[in-house]
Amino acid sequence: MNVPNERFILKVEGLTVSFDGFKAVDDLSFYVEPNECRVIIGPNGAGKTTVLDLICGRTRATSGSVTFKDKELLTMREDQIVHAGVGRKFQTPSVYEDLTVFENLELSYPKGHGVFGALAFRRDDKVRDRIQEIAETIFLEDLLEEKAAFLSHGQKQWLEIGMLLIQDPELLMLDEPVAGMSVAERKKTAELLKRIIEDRSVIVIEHDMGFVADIATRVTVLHQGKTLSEGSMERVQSDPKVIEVYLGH
Amino acid sequence: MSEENSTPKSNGVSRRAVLAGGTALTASLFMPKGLKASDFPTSAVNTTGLAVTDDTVTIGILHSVTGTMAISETGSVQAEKLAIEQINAQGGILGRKIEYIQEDGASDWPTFAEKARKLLVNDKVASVMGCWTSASRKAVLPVFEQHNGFLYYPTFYEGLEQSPNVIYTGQEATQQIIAGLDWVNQTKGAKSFYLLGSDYIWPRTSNKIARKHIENFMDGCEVVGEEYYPLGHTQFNSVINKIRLRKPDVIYAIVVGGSNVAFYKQLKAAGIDLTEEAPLLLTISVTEDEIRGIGGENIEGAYACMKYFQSLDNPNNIEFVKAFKEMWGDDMVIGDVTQAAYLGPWLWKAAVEAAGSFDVDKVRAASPGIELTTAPEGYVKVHENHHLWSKTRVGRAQADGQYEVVFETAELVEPNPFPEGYQ
Amino acid sequence: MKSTFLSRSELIGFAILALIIFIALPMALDSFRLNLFGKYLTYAFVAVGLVLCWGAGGILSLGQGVFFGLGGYCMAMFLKLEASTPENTSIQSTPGIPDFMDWNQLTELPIWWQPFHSLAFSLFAVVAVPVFFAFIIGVAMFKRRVGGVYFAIITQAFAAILTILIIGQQGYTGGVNGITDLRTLLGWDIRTDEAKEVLYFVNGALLFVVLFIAQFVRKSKLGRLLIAMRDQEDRVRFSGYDVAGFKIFIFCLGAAFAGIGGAMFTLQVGFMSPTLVGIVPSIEMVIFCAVGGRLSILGAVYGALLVNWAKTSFSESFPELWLLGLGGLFIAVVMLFPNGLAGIWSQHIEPRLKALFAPRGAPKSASQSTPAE
Amino acid sequence: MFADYSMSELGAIFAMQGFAGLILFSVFVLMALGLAIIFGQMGVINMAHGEFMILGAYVTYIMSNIFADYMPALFGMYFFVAMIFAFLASGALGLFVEWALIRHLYKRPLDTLLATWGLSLILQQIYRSVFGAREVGVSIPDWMMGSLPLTDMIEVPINGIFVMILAVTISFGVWIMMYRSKWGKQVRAINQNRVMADAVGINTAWTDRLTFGIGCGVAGVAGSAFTMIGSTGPTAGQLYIVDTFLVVVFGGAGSLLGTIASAFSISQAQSIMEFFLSGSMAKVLTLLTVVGILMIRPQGLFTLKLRK
Repeated sequence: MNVPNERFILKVEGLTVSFDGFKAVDDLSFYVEPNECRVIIGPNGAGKTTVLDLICGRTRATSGSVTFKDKELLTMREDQIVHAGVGRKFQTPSVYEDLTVFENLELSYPKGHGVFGALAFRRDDKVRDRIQEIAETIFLEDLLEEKAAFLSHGQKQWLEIGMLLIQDPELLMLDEPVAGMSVAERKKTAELLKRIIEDRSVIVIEHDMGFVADIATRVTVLHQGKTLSEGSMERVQSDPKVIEVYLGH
Repeated sequence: MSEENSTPKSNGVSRRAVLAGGTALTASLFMPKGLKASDFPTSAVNTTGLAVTDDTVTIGILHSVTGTMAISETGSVQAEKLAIEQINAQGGILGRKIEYIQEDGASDWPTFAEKARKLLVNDKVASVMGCWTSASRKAVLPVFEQHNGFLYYPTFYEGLEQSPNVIYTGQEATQQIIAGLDWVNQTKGAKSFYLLGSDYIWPRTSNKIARKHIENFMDGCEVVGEEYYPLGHTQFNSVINKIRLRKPDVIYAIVVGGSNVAFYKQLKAAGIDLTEEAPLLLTISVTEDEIRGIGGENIEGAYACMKYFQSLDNPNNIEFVKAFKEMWGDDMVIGDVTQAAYLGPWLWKAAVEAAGSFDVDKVRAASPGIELTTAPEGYVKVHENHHLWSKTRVGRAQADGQYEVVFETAELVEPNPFPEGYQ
Repeated sequence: MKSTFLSRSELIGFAILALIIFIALPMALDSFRLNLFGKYLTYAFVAVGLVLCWGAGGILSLGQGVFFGLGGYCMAMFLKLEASTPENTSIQSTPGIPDFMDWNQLTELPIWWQPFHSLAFSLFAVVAVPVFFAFIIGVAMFKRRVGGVYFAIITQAFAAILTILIIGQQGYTGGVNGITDLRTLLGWDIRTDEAKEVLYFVNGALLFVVLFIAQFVRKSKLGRLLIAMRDQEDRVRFSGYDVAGFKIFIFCLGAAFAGIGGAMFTLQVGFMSPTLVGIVPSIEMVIFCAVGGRLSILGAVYGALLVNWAKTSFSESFPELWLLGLGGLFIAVVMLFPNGLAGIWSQHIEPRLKALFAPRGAPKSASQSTPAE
Repeated sequence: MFADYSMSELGAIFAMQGFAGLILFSVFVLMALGLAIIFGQMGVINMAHGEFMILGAYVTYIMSNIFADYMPALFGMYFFVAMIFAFLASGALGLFVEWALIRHLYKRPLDTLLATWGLSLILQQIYRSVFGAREVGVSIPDWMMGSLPLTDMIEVPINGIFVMILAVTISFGVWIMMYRSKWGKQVRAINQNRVMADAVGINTAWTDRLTFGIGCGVAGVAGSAFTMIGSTGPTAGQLYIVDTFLVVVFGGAGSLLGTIASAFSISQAQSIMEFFLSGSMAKVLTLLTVVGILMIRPQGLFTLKLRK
């Protein structure tokens, strides 16, 4: 395994979490470089989503360390982690159904995040322009005044991605971004993702191997909370341990 | 107590009041019909715009029909309606039938104040029979004083109040408490007392008076414990253990409401048999009404100190109990407050007739000195301070839910709402 | 855009309410009934706060009576001190202190009563004390992510605790009787009919101030954040917001509204008692809000008026049926009309009205079909 | 305070006080079990829980009258029959309420809270109309009143022992049902994954209804038992709600053991404080302590850490 050095944007070291004795993530370490697209794959229950939860502060780790640009994330609140530059998209699309697309994006706009900031927040031209720009990126420019509840599943996924983009995070974590999409939507999404991962670091959980091969810089295979294999797509695919886990038994 | 104060005053007005009241309970056949309305023109008897017509006069009844206090206040409503019906059967007041407007205080003090305002301002009732808890009385008091209403308040209570707009037909605390304490001390030789109560003003003030009396006026007597539990508390095992620890001669209990039931049941279950009188239990909060909920077998042997028991053996009371049961059913029981509520309409009638007017100011002026020889509890008289002279009695609870009267004061006890030396 | 402070239909809604409160009711009602409606309107303060906390923020507090009571008690303490002049209380063993203290053998005014000699301090306390307690409860609960049913139960426990405390410490609080017999405000007799009328209008005006504040909050980004939090709390958190801070703020705001309502209650009714603090009134205040429509601040006002008016008139004619009616109302609102009166208005009445006026009027009615405020 | 007493007297009193704490514990367990089943399984807080208990108490009252009038010879045993009927009556009402109200509101737990509060008002009024506003006196067989002298000085109330045995029996029964019966397995399956449970053929709707019914039935039995120590009136149920909710919430949702542990700690705390302080202050301090701990540990005493 690589020796950590300062060129990594995210360092995960010895990360462990146990739920009543069951270790969902067990002494996991990996490192992400700037502008890298890391894909995490693994069978169900391998702990993939839990790893993202731990990094973004949704689940508290039992031990270990996660440093993002020299900041220890494990002791920070979720919102502080976001402000540090980490964005997270959930597996099921989570958007605010009672609000319009515009309002969804507006709430994610990185300004007025304090209580009084939110009270004083004004919808100026800068905000509008930025929302318009993001909406175009995520193919929703015609639906800005629609309530999010009326969007299709795929459109909700895009909207959530858009809500992350507007914050312009340095590290973006996506949990199965193309799951449950139609073929056409999936194609569009792949295109979208490729565009947005260009200038930032990304961690993606995905099952679609074609899609993974398309975007991944490196791949980490998780199994029972531990790293089973790590490296380029070709290397991982030819690793006998991986083949056994996926095809064996 | 002074002799001249406990005998009827002999001026004519009072005599007429006595006569009028005297027709209440004996068969109306023998009695002359009431006064004729035509002798008392409305314009003369009602100069302040009350709800008085040529043949009716409207009063208010203000009690809780719903909520936690409904349990206690039902009896008062029934007694007041009985009295009104009997007065009407005799021809009413100044020849006018009494009509009543009943309002529900809903066990909620702001509601009491609201309804009191409604009765006085909108309905212009000539008087109000009502309230039960001190809190409801305190809530309506400013309303009555502001709008010059006249309230007959039936409950035994903590005293420390004397309003020109209220006649207190129940006993104030010293009247009720002192005679009973002296009695257990003198007859039973009790020296040590454990004071217990629900946590609100009446039990606290009453226990304060009890403590002052025990410590300052009863030789060699002491209070060994004083304890309060929130209203509605249902677990008394801890206090029962404390009582065992202190071994008082007397448990002085002022527990009310649902807590009462829990307290006596648990006392019995803990092996403290009240009939053995070791310790003896003296209460001022359990009337026959409460025993129905507690169960006679659970409280048998306890002593209660108040002015009225259903079992009082006098002609007035026998008539009253009979009439009450005829109107409301054979399974009814009558407690102290119910009887006091029954006095309200009669005292008002006597005062109105003495004043010859429904005007509140005149009724108020006529009220002190009004006597009722027909009261179920015996003879009562209104004191200058708007409370009643009355006897205090001690009863011993029987398994059938009635009290056996074991003691009564020889004289009427003077009401003293602001007792010196007890504050 | 909808970000403007009042849309046209909202403006009409506010205007109608103002007409009802300031003109229709005073003209139609005698002084007694007007005072009653004034009392109902004090509950509307709580209901408006609940719309923000519960309807918008998803935080159901079953302890709003605590804040209503604290505000009311702060006001009552001032008025009681003013009523307890040495001349008025000369029959007491210690003249110059409130009567209930004298009955409980207190011989001097407790130190924490002293500042309530000052009206300015008392008015400050009416808002500050409820907010202070709300802040403590809010920080403790929301920072630890207690919400939903747990929060409801714990706030309910607070209502129980405060009630027992007030009743138990009667030497300092007046106990179960409450603080009664309040007479004047800076020498102005608040018991007269004229005073009650003036207080009614003051109350109405304050209610509008509160409504405007509520409207401002709802129309700000904070208002949208509350709705977002109610639906997807995690998403809000991962959009970089400290969710707890917003909940604390809105809970404190609700408490401040309730405190103002409590103070106006004390002024108009003339006393304050623990029966307004406990569990039952706290839950009833929630139903005012639910009947009016938990999403609509104007609906909450109508809800408070309607339920209380029904309570008064029902209990005048059929006292036994009142509980059945109130219970049925709870169930019906929850089961059939979760958005209350406002929901009925925006779903059934408003569209018909629009259909009625559509041929003549503007065709752009679709853009106005957001729920009535 | 204790200077004048011999060691044996003190020992006896402390033993009895310990016993008082155990009785309080049993009372809390009985109050809370039914609610805990419902809350644990469905996340529903049933505000009418107290009224279900009072229904059991009224059933006991009716049975005592029936036995006294028609079968006086068997009066000593009526209580057991009454408890069964109390379970059936409250349980049946529970089934009905689930069908009519609760099932429509599973997605809105706070609304359930309000709807069941409405239900509690209606039930109170019905009790008042049927049984009168006054409390009814339930006569208890003589053998259940009185106390059992363990030593010269230590006496324990028989009804206390009865309540304790009942609490143990019912807790055990509930444990058997939850962890040994098919229904229990289904309940736990639904609790963990409702959609999957549905998919594998568990009748989730019926299981929910049964759960609610059983929870209410247990409340009825508790109410029946409480006629021995408390009052039976239309509004008596309200006396219990705050304590009951706090026991359940403090114990942590979905944990039978938690409910029992929480009942134990709250009852012991209250009982000890009641002995040394005034009753009102003991109550306030107990409530404050519980709320304080809940603020530090909002998930309650016992909760399974689960992946969300």
